[in-house]
Amino acid sequence: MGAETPAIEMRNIVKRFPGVIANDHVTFTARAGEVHALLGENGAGKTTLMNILYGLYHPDEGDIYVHGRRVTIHSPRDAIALGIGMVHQHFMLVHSHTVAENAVLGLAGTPFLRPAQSVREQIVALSERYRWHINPDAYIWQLSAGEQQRVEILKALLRGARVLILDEPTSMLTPGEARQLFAVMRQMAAEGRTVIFISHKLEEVMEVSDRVTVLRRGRVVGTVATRDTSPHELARMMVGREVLFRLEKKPVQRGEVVLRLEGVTALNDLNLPALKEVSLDVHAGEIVGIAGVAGNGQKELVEVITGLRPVIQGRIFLDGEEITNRDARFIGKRGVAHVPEDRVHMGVVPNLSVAENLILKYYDTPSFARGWFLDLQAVTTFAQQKVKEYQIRTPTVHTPVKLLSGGNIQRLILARELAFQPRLVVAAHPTSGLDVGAMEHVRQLLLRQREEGAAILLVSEDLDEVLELSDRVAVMFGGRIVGVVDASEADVEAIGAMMAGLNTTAEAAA
Amino acid sequence: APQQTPTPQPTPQPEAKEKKLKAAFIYVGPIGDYGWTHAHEVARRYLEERYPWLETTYAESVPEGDAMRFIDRYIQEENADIVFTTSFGYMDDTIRAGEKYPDKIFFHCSGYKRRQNVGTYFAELYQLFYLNGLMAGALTQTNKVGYVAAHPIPEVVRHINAFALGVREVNPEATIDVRWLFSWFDPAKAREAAESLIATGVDALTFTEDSPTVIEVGQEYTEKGQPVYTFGHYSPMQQFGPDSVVSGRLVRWEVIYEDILAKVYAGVYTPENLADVDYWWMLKEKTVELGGEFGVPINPKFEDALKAKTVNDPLLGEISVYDLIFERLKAMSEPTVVFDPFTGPIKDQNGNVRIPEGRRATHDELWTIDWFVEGIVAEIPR
Amino acid sequence: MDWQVFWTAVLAAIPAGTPYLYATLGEIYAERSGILNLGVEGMMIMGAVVGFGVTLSTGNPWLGFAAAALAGALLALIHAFVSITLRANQIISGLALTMFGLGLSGLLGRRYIGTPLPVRVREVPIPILSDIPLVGDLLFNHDPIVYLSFVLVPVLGFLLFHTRLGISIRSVGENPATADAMGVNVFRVRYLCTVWGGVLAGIAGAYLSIVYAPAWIEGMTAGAGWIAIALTIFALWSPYRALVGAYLFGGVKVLQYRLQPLGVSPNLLNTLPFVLTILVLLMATGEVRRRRIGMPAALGIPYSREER
Amino acid sequence: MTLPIRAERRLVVPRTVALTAVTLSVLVALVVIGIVFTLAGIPPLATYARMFRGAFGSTYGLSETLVKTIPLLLTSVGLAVAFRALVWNIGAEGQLLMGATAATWVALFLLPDAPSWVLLPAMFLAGFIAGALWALIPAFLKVRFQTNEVITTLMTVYIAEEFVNYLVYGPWKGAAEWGFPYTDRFPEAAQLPVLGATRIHYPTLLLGLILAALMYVLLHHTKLGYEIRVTGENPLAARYAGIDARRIILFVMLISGGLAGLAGVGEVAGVHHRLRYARGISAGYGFTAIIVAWLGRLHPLAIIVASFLFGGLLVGGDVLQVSLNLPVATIDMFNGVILFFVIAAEILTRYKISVRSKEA
Ligand SMILES: Nc1ncnc2c1ncn2[C@@H]1O[C@H](COP(=O)(O)OP(=O)(O)OP(=O)(O)O)[C@@H](O)[C@H]1O
Ligand SMILES: Nc1ncnc2c1ncn2[C@@H]1O[C@H](COP(=O)(O)OP(=O)(O)OP(=O)(O)O)[C@@H](O)[C@H]1O
Ligand SMILES: [Mg+2]
Ligand SMILES: [Mg+2]
Repeated sequence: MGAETPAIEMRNIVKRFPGVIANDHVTFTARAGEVHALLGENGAGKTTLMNILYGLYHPDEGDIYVHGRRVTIHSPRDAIALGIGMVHQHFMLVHSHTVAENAVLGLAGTPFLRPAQSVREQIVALSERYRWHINPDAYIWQLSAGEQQRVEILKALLRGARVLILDEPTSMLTPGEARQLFAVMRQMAAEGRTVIFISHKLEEVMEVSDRVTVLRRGRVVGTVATRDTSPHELARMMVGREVLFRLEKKPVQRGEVVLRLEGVTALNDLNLPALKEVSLDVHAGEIVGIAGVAGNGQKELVEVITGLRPVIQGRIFLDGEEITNRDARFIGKRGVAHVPEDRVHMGVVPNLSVAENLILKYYDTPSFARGWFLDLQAVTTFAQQKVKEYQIRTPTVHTPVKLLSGGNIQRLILARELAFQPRLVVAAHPTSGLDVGAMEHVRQLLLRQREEGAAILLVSEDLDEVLELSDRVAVMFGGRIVGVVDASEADVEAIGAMMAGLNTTAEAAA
Repeated sequence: APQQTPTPQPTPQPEAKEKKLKAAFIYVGPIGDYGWTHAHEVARRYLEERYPWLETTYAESVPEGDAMRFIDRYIQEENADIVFTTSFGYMDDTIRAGEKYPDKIFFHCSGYKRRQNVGTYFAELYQLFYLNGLMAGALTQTNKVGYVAAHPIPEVVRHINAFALGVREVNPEATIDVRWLFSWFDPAKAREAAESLIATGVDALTFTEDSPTVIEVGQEYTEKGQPVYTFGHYSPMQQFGPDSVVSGRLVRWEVIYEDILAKVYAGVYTPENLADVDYWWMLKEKTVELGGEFGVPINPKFEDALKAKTVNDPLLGEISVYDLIFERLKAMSEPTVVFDPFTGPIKDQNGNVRIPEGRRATHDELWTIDWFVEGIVAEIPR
Repeated sequence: MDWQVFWTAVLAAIPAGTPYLYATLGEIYAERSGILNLGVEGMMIMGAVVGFGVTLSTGNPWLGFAAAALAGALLALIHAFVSITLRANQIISGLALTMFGLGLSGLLGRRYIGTPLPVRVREVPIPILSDIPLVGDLLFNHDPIVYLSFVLVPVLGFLLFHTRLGISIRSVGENPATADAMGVNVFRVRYLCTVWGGVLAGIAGAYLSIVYAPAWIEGMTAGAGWIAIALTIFALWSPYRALVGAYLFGGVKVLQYRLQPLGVSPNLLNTLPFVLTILVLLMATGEVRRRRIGMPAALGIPYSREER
Repeated sequence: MTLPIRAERRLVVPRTVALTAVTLSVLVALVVIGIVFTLAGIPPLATYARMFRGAFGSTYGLSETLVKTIPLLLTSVGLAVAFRALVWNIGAEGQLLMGATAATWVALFLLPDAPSWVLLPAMFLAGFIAGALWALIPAFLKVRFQTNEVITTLMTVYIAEEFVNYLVYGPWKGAAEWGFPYTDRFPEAAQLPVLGATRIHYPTLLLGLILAALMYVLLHHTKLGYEIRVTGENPLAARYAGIDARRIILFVMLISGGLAGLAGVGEVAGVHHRLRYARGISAGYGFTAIIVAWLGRLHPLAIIVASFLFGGLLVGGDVLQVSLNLPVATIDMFNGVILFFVIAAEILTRYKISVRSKEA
């Protein structure tokens, strides 16, 4: 008992989703006063495990103990009562409410009338303690991502969280902001709380955690003390074999300019400037990687090029032809392939068949259409050929796409996008959530396109991937391209600094 | 002109035969509407009791465009021998049904088209409207009288005119204002229309609408200390406004139905001889009755006021309105009708004489009347 | 139109708008929690028939109102079950509710047609206050149900914007996943609001049959429920603005007969509320405005924890 | 407390399961209504039997069922196209009325003396255009201002009703109609031929069947249909594929409005032969069609069957009215209950229900 009793103990947790076992007999222990990292590749089941602890999901099997007592957590309400707080990867904030209103949402013990008033002081006090500046009356939609995250942590603290789960808290932060967060995490651990920190970034884990539990494909690989391990060992545990194999990247002659952006400015969904006078060239036969912390304009960049977002200033050219503010169809027709970031929600129509999804971009081309009609025979033939070529695992070409696994959906999208020799491939996070095999396949496909003379714009959060695949790397920060460097001579430190908005010197290579 | 009613012969009282007669009634409103349809339904139920050889059935709330469908169903599926269609809007469909089923008998209420197997019938109320007008004219203190009207059709125009003639006979100062509902049955609208009339100063109200709403409104205002005099329509409505209802119009459709059915059963009416059968029955035939309740021609609460008010009648001399009402009632109820409200000279709203001195309006004139008499300050929508 | 006519129209607009007000307040609560209930018409008409029937048999209109509220709540419960628990399409479920209510009320009300109520709900002038010129008639000379609505509007407004429950309700309508993660029972809040919407719709219907008509007439709501749904948008989901909207629409209704002598077509005048609603909808839509004005972001979207 | 029942999400619903579910749900609905009937003192089985016989048991009943099928079929097939694109056109009732109005205008005022072969097609054309234009108003508002079409289409129903009422009470009131709210009768040439002694205006029925087939082809065999389905299933993917959702919205509203307009033409030219006040022209076909479309699972061919069955239900409703003297509204209750069970069943088919063995 006493100090020995872990704050959290999860035993033999099993959670199944249609077609996947997200957690397969996972056992996980976290102590009071430690920062415990939960490490794993995309889709390893980290979030699922924590959602179970937080009562959002119900485990199919397994037991949970909190401070040694067996508990059943039906809902977040139960979790909160047990002193468990969670900051989700996607913030759980009501945008139309103020900070204070968000803070009191579901908070027990606040007065029924004017509850927001009652927490304003506490918010101010906590902000001071962790050196944040948060106005309790600000609306969430007015706050930056970093500030929103603080509101999330604040919410958990207000609920008296002794155990705080942070799901990939740094993905939206600049390195500087991340460092501040780590300080706060350490401070909280020192206060005797348990901080569970989900990440797949090894350096962060090494920097901030006391112990690490590694998950792979729904199973626990092991739990180790941070000081007894190395990034290399963690990586091996994560992926299941030695990593850092080098891809076969043939040298390719850089061709003419395919994509040219001239001073492009665009707004984000909140009508705030998200791209500011971005200029960039991508040549035939080269891969230009975009590095940057999420939310610095990458998404908008991809969307203006593919015709999904209006440009309010500046011009975009494809093979010398202006495509500024042309629609997605026009641009697609001119040979721009787009591997979207949100593949299930944008890349496919889940209820339509594999065949129907494979022609999403070409249904109106002479290959598949006769006048107003679709040539269903041609569609089927095409689909069968692609399924074979790209090894898409599906029962038939008439199976709804929603039955395919994530990796197969990505294969389908690539099969479609690369089908008709694109001039330009815009690939957003093409390997996220994929297992190693699929990841390799995707990378090879991109390299093959490069060899065939396509221009490729690769957006990825994974800096290693960017460095490995790209010929040149452009770094985005605050809606601008703050530097373009040659990948072969890239200095990771310098790129990191640019991503944080600290250094903007490497402009020359553009 | 159509033959005026086969009254002379007494209603035959046939003996029960083997075969039953099956009569179907098609109603335009719900049977509980408290007005038109309700009144027909009361008669139907009475007859069902009255004649052992009679079997009846009905369909309520039949849209006017759908009559044919229901007639078809009654004839083909329910084996009806005679169909009564009780709304003006069913007229064309009834005639067409007559052509389609030449060996069946049809009677259409309130229309004017007939054929050898389609007769027409109507219980006319204008005499009572006139009598109610006399009362309203005598009682109004604001000299503003209102009428909540359903549809701008000749029947309603005739009733408004008769009411206005009564009002102006005892109170030449008074004006009559009208609000059109464009609906036979819509209590909420009736309330709003009544209140809008009261807002302009009206303190005596009558109506053509199938609910007691106008009376409810009158009663409410009266209770609040602002007396509003109202008149029941078609059904006994005094209970809805004991302090407001002065009198009203009651109808006994069973009088007509009894006569028709007995004659059909006795073989007097056949599918060949109805082309001239048109019932146009009023006080004389005891088809209609004055009062807000059967047997109470005038609410006793208002007797004194009506007795107190006197007018000078060219024939009867100085006479209380109360007595005048009963004189007129008697004159209109006698076997030979000696008085008719639509007796000239009658001027229209523009002061033109439409019915010259001494002449009574003819049946056809009344059937098609499309102008307002003097004293009415509203327009007939065109 | 002279002053007197105008003023009585203003006064008449209040009772005429009261059923709209109740139904709209209810729908505002349902929609604020993210549940679009197109069954208002059905709940109202059931309130009307049940309220009438109970008043008739007990002689007590307040029992009638209570029963009407219950009837509305029960109908709303069906919608809640289908759209919250089964997560079915709310548009279709609401339509089904309206049809069901219209049909069942017709069946239940068969024997009430044409029956007068033994009691009346009358104005209760508030002593002294009701004698104040103009204001007295406007505010202090109404029936109890109208007074109750005067109280309900600020109470429901305050409840929605300044209380724990209100914050929960609005959160559930904006972002149920967040509310859920914060320990708010999304299902309970949605059930509560939907059923509360039914309660108010039931009362709205009963007001028509017990106070306004007072009579049972088949289909007597005649589209009032749909107007309430329009008014909910007109009011931009605010109880305070619902008051303005309801009386405005009530006013249009009573004006119909006051303008008739001027030769204004009543039919064309009748379209006014609907045209007005579309215009307001136009003004209310638009992404930026949405954030500030309050169309619940999750309106009509079923919530499920584990589904993606 | 947890029930020992396990519900597992299904990813595909086999067609047989779907069909069984719809059938079962209609049966359960009948049981529920039967209970209501029993409580109301009406014998349910005998009533159903009479309704069934009334609707399908005689030539007359069948013919009336077909008369009702016509407007339901036309309207619901159009709605299915809109719903497939996730455009919630709730305003078919109004579009139907506008179609009827336009046809009346052609028949009485534009071409009153034209021969039948000119007049009838002209009426159908005008009806289609009027219904489509009327639907395009909310469609335009949705495209241009992102207004919620559920509300706007609904509002246009009421506006259309009042407009029709305005016409028949006002400027179009028939000269020979004694002030009653309907127009004059159409000339003979403007009246659709009927089948024998029935009221089946077969040209409209044929039109409905042809259009249902056409809509099937449209949805499943054409580019446009593909675009409609992509837009409806995943608007984001449609945007990604460069499908102009605005064009799709306008198109499906045009089609659904136009088809409802055709139904309106059928009603005035085939049944009424004049324009009447709104509720006299359509007793809610536009709303019933929503259920029919849903019951037919938005599949044009299944909708043919669904509208025939619903036509039968409406005619069975006549039996309630004529033989049992039940209020007409009772049929609305049928509609409502059936719809509830159909949507509930649809949800339940997404789960595989099994009894869970006791937990260890
Ligand atoms: N609600 C859900 N429905 C169906 N499948 C799900 C659901 N949530 C997660 N999964 C699946 O469960 C698996 C584990 O997902 P989880 O989100 O736990 O991964 P993760 O380790 O957090 O990954 P990431 O690093 O990408 O966040 C994945 O295959 C995912 O697709
Ligand atoms: N409900 C289902 N019915 C039929 N097949 C299914 C169902 N769910 C999944 N599958 C199939 O089962 C296989 C395994 O799915 P899963 O998502 O686990 O794949 P995976 O191993 O993660 O693959 P990938 O590496 O491509 O992501 C897939 O081929 C998928 O198509
Ligand atoms: Mg995760
Ligand atoms: Mg996978």
